[in-house]
Amino acid sequence: MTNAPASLVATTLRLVYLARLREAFGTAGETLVLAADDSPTVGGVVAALHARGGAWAVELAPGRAVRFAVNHRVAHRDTAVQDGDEVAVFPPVTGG
Amino acid sequence: MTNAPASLVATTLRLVYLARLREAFGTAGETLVLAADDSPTVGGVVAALHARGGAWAVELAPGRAVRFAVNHRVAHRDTAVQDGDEVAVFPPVTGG
Amino acid sequence: MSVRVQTADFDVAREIAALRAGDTGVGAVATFIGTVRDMNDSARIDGMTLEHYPGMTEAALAEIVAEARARFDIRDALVIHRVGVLAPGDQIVLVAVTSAHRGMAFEACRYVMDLLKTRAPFWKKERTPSGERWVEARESDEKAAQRW
Amino acid sequence: MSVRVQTADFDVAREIAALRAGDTGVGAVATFIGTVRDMNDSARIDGMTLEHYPGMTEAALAEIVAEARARFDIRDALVIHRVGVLAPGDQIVLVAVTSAHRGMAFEACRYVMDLLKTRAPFWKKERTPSGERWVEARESDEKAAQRW
Repeated sequence: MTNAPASLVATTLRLVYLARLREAFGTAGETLVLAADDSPTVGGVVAALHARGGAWAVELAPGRAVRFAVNHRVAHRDTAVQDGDEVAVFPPVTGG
Repeated sequence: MTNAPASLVATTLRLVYLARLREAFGTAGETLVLAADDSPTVGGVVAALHARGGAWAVELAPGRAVRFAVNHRVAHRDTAVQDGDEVAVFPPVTGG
Repeated sequence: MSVRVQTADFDVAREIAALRAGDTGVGAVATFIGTVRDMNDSARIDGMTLEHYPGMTEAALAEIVAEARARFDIRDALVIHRVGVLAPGDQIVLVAVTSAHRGMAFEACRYVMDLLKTRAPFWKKERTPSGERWVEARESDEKAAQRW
Repeated sequence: MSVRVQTADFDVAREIAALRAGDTGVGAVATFIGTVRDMNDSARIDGMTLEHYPGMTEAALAEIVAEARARFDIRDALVIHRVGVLAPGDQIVLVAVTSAHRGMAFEACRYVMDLLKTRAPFWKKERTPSGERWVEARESDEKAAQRW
């Protein structure tokens, strides 16, 4: 099975929640294992979180402004994720 | 004669020369009496100075970039001058 | 080029002197300082807390400055952004750009601020008389960044 | 609003602090500093002397700042321009503008500099290895001022 495509094995990700979303989710982050049949993308992560219901469903509902980074770089829902990646989920930035 | 128009009496002006023009004219300023038949304008002042020849004719020749102020306000050749005015003649500014 | 995230305040004169140090080809220095206002969206602001995303912040700021250097004919640039607890009147951010002539310095300084506002991971939480609230992103900031 | 012509150097941090003093409605401070370069038009510059037209200078700067205040939504503005003998690296001019938001501060700061360059009666005389020379006005400065 060592030659199997990534999408057929579980993907372990480090999730980071920031600012308002950290407070809404009640945690600064967690380890998430994407199942082999989840999309190995940021969108797949969002779908897995949204499926939990509660604050997750509210904050990640379609149309809500949510931003992402993978390994500290700006990412979008179609950005691919790999085993070991750090995926950050946060509101639009308001610095400066 | 107290009701005569200004253009029929002599106009005494304080002239100020600055920067490169001060050096070219060899003086920081002078008192100029515009004759009654000179135009009582900045252009009249320029004509009177230009008529002296030498550096005056060179620096005030048509086409040379020269700037003017009357009583510390930006002026042009058609700006009127009155007895007692301070008329400055200088090159384009280069501050900042 | 230098990018710093810090809780401490900064002295703009000292920072500009360090940025210019030894470079007498500099003829223009454009700077921008963002400060904490005492009012926002009709509410009195008693202060704010700035949160950021360590690691990504420095990378995002460095990338923005690198883009400004590639895009404008400038000599050097500096960004300092504070985090933590701030009071009204406090300095939040400094962007300083040096160049030979003023046009490029102004443009690059504004570019860095516009991109920082939409791409650098900072979040402001305001303290008001009726409690704390997260600042909402402004549509005008998005438009300012898209202008470039 | 403040306008100063002086031989002494200035400390930008102190000047900004004084400009902002007591006004916590300020959210943005845009500044520009002009400095003496060591090269101009391919000649080495050993220094320069700045001459001005006392009386008119202050009036011209005050008028430019008043125009900026009428045109842009700003809170305050400061112009300091040095005169006399300066060396490469020395500060020449400071324009600082405070406002609630950054857009107006940037615009007004640039406006004041663009108009100062064509309307304020200052003249630079450079010292080069081959002697002294008066700086010629730049066509680009005229265009920058006409843009407004």
